[in-house]
Amino acid sequence: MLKVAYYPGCSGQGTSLEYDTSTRAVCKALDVELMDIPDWSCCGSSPAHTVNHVLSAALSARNLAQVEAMGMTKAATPCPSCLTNLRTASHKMDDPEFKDKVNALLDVPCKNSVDTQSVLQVLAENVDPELIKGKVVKPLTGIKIACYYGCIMNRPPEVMRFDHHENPMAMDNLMALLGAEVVPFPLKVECCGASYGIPRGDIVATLSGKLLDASRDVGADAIVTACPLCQMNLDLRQGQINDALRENFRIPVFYYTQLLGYALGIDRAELGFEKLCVDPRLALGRIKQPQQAM
Amino acid sequence: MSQLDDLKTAIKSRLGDLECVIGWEQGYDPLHATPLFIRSEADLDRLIIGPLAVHNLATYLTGWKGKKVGVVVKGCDSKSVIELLNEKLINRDDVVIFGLCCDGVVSQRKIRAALPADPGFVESVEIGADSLKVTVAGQAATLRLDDVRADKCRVCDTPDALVSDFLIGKAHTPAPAPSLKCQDEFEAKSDAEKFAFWQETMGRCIRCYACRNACPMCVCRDYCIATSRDPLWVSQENLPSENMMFQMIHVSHLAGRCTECGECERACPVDIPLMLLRRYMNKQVRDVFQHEAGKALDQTPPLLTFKVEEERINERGW
Amino acid sequence: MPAQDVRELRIVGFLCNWCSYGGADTAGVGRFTQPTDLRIIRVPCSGRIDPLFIVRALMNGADGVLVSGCHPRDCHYAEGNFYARRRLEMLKRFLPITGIDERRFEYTWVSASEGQRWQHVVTEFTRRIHELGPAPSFNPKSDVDWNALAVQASQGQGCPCHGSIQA
Amino acid sequence: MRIGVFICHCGSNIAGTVDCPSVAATALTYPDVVFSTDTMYACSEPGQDAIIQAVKDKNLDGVVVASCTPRMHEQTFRRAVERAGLNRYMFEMANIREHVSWIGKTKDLNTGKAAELVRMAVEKLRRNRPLMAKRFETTKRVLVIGGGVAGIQAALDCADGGQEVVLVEREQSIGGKMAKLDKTFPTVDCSSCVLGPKMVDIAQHPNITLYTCAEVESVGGYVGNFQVTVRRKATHVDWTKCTGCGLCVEKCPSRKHPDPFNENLCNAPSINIPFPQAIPKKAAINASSCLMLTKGKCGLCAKVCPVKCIDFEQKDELVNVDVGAIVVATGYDLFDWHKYPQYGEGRYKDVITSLQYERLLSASGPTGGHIKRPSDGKEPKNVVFIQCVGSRDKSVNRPYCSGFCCMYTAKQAILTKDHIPDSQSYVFYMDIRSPGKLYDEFVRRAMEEYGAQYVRGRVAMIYPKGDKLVVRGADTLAGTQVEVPADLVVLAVGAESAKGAVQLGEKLRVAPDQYGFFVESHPKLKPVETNTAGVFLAGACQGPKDIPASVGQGSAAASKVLGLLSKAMLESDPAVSRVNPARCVGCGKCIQTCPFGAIKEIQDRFGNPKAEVIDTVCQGCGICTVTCPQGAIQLEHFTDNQILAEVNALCPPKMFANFE
Amino acid sequence: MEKFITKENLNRLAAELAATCRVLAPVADCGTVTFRRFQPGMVMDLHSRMAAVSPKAATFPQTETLLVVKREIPEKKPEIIETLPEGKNVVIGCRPCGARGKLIFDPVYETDKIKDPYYLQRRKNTVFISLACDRPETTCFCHSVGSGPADPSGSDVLLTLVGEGYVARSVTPEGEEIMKMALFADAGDKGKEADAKNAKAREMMGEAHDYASAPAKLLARFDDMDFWLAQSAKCISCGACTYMCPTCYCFNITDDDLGLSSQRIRTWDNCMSHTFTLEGSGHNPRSTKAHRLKNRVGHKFSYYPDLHKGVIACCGCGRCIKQCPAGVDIRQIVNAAQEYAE
Repeated sequence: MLKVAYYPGCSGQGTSLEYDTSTRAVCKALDVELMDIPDWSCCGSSPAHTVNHVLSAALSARNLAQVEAMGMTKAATPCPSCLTNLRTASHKMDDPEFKDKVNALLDVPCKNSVDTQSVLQVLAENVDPELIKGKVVKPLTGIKIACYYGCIMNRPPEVMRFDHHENPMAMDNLMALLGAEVVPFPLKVECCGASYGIPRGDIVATLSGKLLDASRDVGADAIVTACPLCQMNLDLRQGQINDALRENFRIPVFYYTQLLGYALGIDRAELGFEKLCVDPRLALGRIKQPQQAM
Repeated sequence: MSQLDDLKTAIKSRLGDLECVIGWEQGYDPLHATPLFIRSEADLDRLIIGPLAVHNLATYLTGWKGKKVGVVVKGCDSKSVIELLNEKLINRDDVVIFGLCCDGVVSQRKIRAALPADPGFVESVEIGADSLKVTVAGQAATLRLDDVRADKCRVCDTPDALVSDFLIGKAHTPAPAPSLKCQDEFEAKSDAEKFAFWQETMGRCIRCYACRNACPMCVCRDYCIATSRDPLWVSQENLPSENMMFQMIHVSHLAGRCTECGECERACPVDIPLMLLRRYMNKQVRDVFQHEAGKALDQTPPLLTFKVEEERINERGW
Repeated sequence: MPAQDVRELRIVGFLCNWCSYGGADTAGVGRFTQPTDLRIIRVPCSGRIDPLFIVRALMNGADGVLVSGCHPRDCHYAEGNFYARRRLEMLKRFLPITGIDERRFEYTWVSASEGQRWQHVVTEFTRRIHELGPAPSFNPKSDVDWNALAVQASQGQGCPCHGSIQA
Repeated sequence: MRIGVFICHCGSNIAGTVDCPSVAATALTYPDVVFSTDTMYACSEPGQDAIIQAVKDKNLDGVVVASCTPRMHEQTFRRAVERAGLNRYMFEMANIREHVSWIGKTKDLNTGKAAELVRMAVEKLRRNRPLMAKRFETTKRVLVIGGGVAGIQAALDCADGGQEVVLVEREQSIGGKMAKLDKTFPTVDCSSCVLGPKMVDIAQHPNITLYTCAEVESVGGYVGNFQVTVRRKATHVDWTKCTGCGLCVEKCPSRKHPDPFNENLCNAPSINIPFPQAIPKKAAINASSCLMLTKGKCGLCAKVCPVKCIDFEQKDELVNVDVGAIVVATGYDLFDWHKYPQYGEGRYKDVITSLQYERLLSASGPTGGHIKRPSDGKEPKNVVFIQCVGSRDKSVNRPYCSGFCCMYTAKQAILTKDHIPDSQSYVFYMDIRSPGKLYDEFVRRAMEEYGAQYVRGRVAMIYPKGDKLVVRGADTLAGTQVEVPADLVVLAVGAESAKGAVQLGEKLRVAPDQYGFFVESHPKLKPVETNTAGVFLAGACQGPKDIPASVGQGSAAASKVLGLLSKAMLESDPAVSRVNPARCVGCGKCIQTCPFGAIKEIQDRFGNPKAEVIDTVCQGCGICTVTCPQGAIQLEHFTDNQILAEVNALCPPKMFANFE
Repeated sequence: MEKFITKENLNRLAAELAATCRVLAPVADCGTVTFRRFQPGMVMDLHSRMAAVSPKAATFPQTETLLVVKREIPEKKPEIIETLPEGKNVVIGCRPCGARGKLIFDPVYETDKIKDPYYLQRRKNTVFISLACDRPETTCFCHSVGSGPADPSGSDVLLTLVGEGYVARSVTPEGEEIMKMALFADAGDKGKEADAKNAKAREMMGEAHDYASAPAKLLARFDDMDFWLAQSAKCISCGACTYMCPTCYCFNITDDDLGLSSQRIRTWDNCMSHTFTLEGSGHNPRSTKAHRLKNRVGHKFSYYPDLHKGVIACCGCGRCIKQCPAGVDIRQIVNAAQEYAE
């Protein structure tokens, strides 16, 4: 059984609770053991690195040191923002001078021996697709999905080292494996506006609106995402976007783990569909029920 | 039948087609062997093998080029034969190789250190399975073979001849030591210590070129640049710098070709530990080119070829 | 420049005619000031540089030796620097066993257009050699030095191979 | 020996920071130096005359000049000492300008250094010996590799100059990239109208033998005497009979393979004549798609051919040609733009290359000269041109400027407007590079008369929206992001070295640079020569070039060839390796490492193997000299003893020490 | 003169002499024993084994600078400086065979016509304090070449180990001079003990081989290349034998020309080397090791005795046998020639 240290991130405790619970559920179902990092703390996202690189890296490094204390070298997080910070910290600490500066701030020095990946990468690279296919009980046949990766999951490529930085396919492939019809989504790595949601709602409305528009253009029934912030901008703010753009989008925005869990037949309570703002029932209703139970 | 008998039978079977077969016989005293050039069955009676048969007879092969000869080789010696073949310095068809599965040979230097008196006073020697019983100046001493084994045998991973027409003896499963303590200790010294060591040691060198002429891979011999005037690389003056220069020439010309047979060090009449240099160079060759001379047929010495991208050479950043 | 505050040290350069010698010319044409310690020997190709030239220079008391050729793939003779790279790398890696500081020898690639880079290489290498200071002479300079070594040897110091019969 | 030393002031260039008279005085203490002086300009006529006079007056047999770099004036002074009656190799130079006076600030240090460099030169000269060139005859025939415009020009010029020419072209027809172009800048005249007559001249010239569908298999020999083997690939059509009537092309039922002449925009029949003006106008079968050759049935072409020239059994043929000189004109290929993920990596059909666009514009192209976009055949209204795709971009290892893209993009923008008057062109560019006669004016016309919108900035992404492609880029002049909805996106892909250039370079022993373009002998002074004597470069194989430059180089290479072959006998450079057979042990290591195949094994009179240098092939690199452990093979003029003398001059070994 | 000197005092003697002379003494040298210039602080190693190299360097150094040329002044006349060896040398602790080596040199370097000033100066200024051997090695054959383990010829003082010291006997006035030093004590009746020891050592050597027929027999084999090919088969043609040999006196003269300064040096040469007889034309009359070994053996046991009253140019120390990397045994070769059945 594959074991990875698990860094849930702060969103997973609140706004994206359903991402956390569904992630845990699908990993369990796919024999990936997520070992919670004891006493994990903020990774430094989002504001720290805009203030001070060393302090920001120190926040991440503290958590990496915790992983090292667990005796593990591989960690996973569902949140691309956390991932960016953790990986950037590691990347910068490859410079011994920088590492010394960071470690000077820590009680337990970080050896920088941990490779942090997104849970998506763990599933895409370490779980046999045939295994997933074999475990699908409710194929997603019938639903058209646009996969949206967000702008930081794969970029900058020299830090993230996962999938293609302009045209990632990990989620597309996964959803196709589950039986969904994946529509080519040209804006899959565009920015949703991210944390401008608070100070500049207009920017989010423009950027996320464009994403919703593009997904409608390609005929998607739903958007699937792997990022709490993207999900929030597209889902929670869809009403605001409609108001601002005089549009009438009603496109549900899932976490990929939710649909994965759905296909694997995981208890819906763990998947948290009820937490979505845009009602997903219509979209889910497009999924053809299996002809008959085997 | 013993290994020696098997060997004699094998040699007898081919002696007719060959100019001679090169083996060993007892030398000027019971502790020393010397090369034997077997031309008739009568000569065969003098043939010996065993821990005293130290000489790498591959050294003689280039001298017989163009004639058909046989040669008896230990595992280590066979590497020299392979390297000579790879460099097309000898012709495989002209050499009949009697390969031995070797149990290791002695170091005369270590025997000298272990005996109660100088081996010059040796009276008799009995070779046991794992010991040598030596009587010297009236005193008998039993030396464990393990204690007086040549350094190369301690790290030997090729006790059995790698190339042969006849392979004689029981195959070994080699268990080489990972490294030699003396090498490790020397390498660990500071630059200043190493420098002083070679200054002093090269002061002892008399530049007799025994190291060069004993080397199976030194095929220039009479035409070595150390003794020529055109080109004139080395002064005839017996200075440490000139002596060291010659050693650098030797190492440099052997880079990627040295089979680590240890003949240079064994031949040195003033006991200069030349293998410190050779082993170190070989280590670098292994590290950079993953190449070990004489380990396989059809290898090209690494300095006679190149790769456009060298995986193990870091371009020097400036 | 600190390198010029002290007396000149003996630095020998071996440069290929087509790239690095031209690069040094380019640096000259650009009036890129450099320390004066280096003396350049021009050879047709880095493939002509026998590592033993470098050894000879070091044995003769050179304080530093700098080799420069065309960048890999840019050799005027197509392959010369590929051979040179292997030969020079082996020499550089070998020097430590002799007790000669390998930092006294460096090799690099400079093209005919890289005048500024050449200035940088010369300046840095000269700085390095000045930090290392004059090279020790392989031949003991006086009887006193010689005798100190001999006494040491007679007491069995220095040689790891003869301390005991164990290897 | 009697050596004269001349220390040049070079005006104040040297004398400003070197005490030249003092260097000259010091030089007088050097062994064998019998005369030493300083001189204002050694390279000037009076300077050279003074050297010649000194050689005669002082009975000198060797000369050292300390002045500028030998890369500048070594040849000058060699000729001077030759005029004085000495062998040109009895001369050495000390570089006290570029390596001393121009880089060192302190006069006394400079003076000391200059004196040592002179001493080095003296010690080397003491070991020089006169070297004599060998003379040999040449084959009066030229091989031109590549039938693009540069190769065509070189072939015609050589043939007109009276030399026999063999022109080898890889494709079925000569014409190269230029044959695919619709119009040429800045005159907007028809490309094939300009090129066509020249192609016909090739076919008709009595001195030219043309092999198309052919490649150079191997090259042996040396300047004046190359032996070349050409592989003529099987066309399955007997060209001695084929009249080019085209009946077979019409009838061929297999039209499944993409048409390379049309840049894969459409498919071509399996037996084809690539374009109407093809030279030679002969049909050839594509073996990979021909039904007869792949499946064994069809043979329609053979049935309809009026002269019965179809031969399904035809095999490749090897032709041996002896030539005295070779012109390489293998041109360039287009950068593979799929390396840029932001342009969709081929997911969007309406993102095409500039050369594909040329075919769309061309009346002989797949759309008959009507611009129709590949996805749906619609006429585009908004056309976006993106420049520098694979040029000036380190991230894809193409840091160089391809040179001609700015111009053809302007031309294509103009032609777009001509074809579709209600269209709008947008050009994303980095800088406009138009340094040629009438070039910048031409770009201005595209902007001003034809209304092309030039946006200075890079394109970050292209994404589909509806049936349009949205091109998002930066407008760095406005400091903003722009998005342009496009019907068609044309990528101005840069030039890269032709496929197979590196392999051909190995056969010719011409070194490619790191991008695969062949390296000329000197970037300024020997632009069409290579370091292999007798091999010359023309056109874009040396680096990206537009048509006028390629034609110019074709002529330049031809003039070099004509100059070379006009001599009855050639002389070889005597500074080559030489084997001392007494020292050679015949180990063959030198043969193994020689990059030029210039060393062969021979047997001495006792049957011992020995190495022998082929003087005319040896290029004088000296790899062999380092390889030879006995020092038996020595590179003349750079022998071990000569270089060691320089080392010893700089670092005198410690002597007079007797330790026993 | 007969005296006694203790082991400690012999070391002291070396140290005291080192203040005014160049003292060469055998010292342990990383597992081997070589002659080194003795310095206070060193310990001589007289007994563990015979020194690997012979003491001939004292009178015939491996490198001798004959003259030095300097070129410094612009007037350009190079200054030529002859460099005759200066100072006194003392060799302590060599064996009688080693000290005897120079007796082979003498008739070569000092004849009526030619006198070699470098050699003669060193010869005159060098004192040999030898130590008699008490037990022969397997390679020793001094008794067969007209000498023995306590042969005083060639030595200035001969020491014989008795108890914790040495009986010292002067052989020459120079030796007697040194023995006047206070470190030497009265020998008492230890002389007899010394005689007995020396006699026993001689007895242990057994019967001497008779080389009387060697000169003629070797000459008889001169054109028999098959004989020499067989004898030289295992020889690797290095120079260990000649450089170790106390009697090999051949030299080479080279000019090291460095332009501004030059030196003319005389260095040991080695007749086993290809270059020994290599002619300027490239021709080599001794082109193979068989030719060269023939010359080495022939010279020592035939040509030299023919020229110099039958004296064999070998002192029987056995170094060439013991130090030969291939175990070539010169005794066997001479025997083979002597016993050769025509």
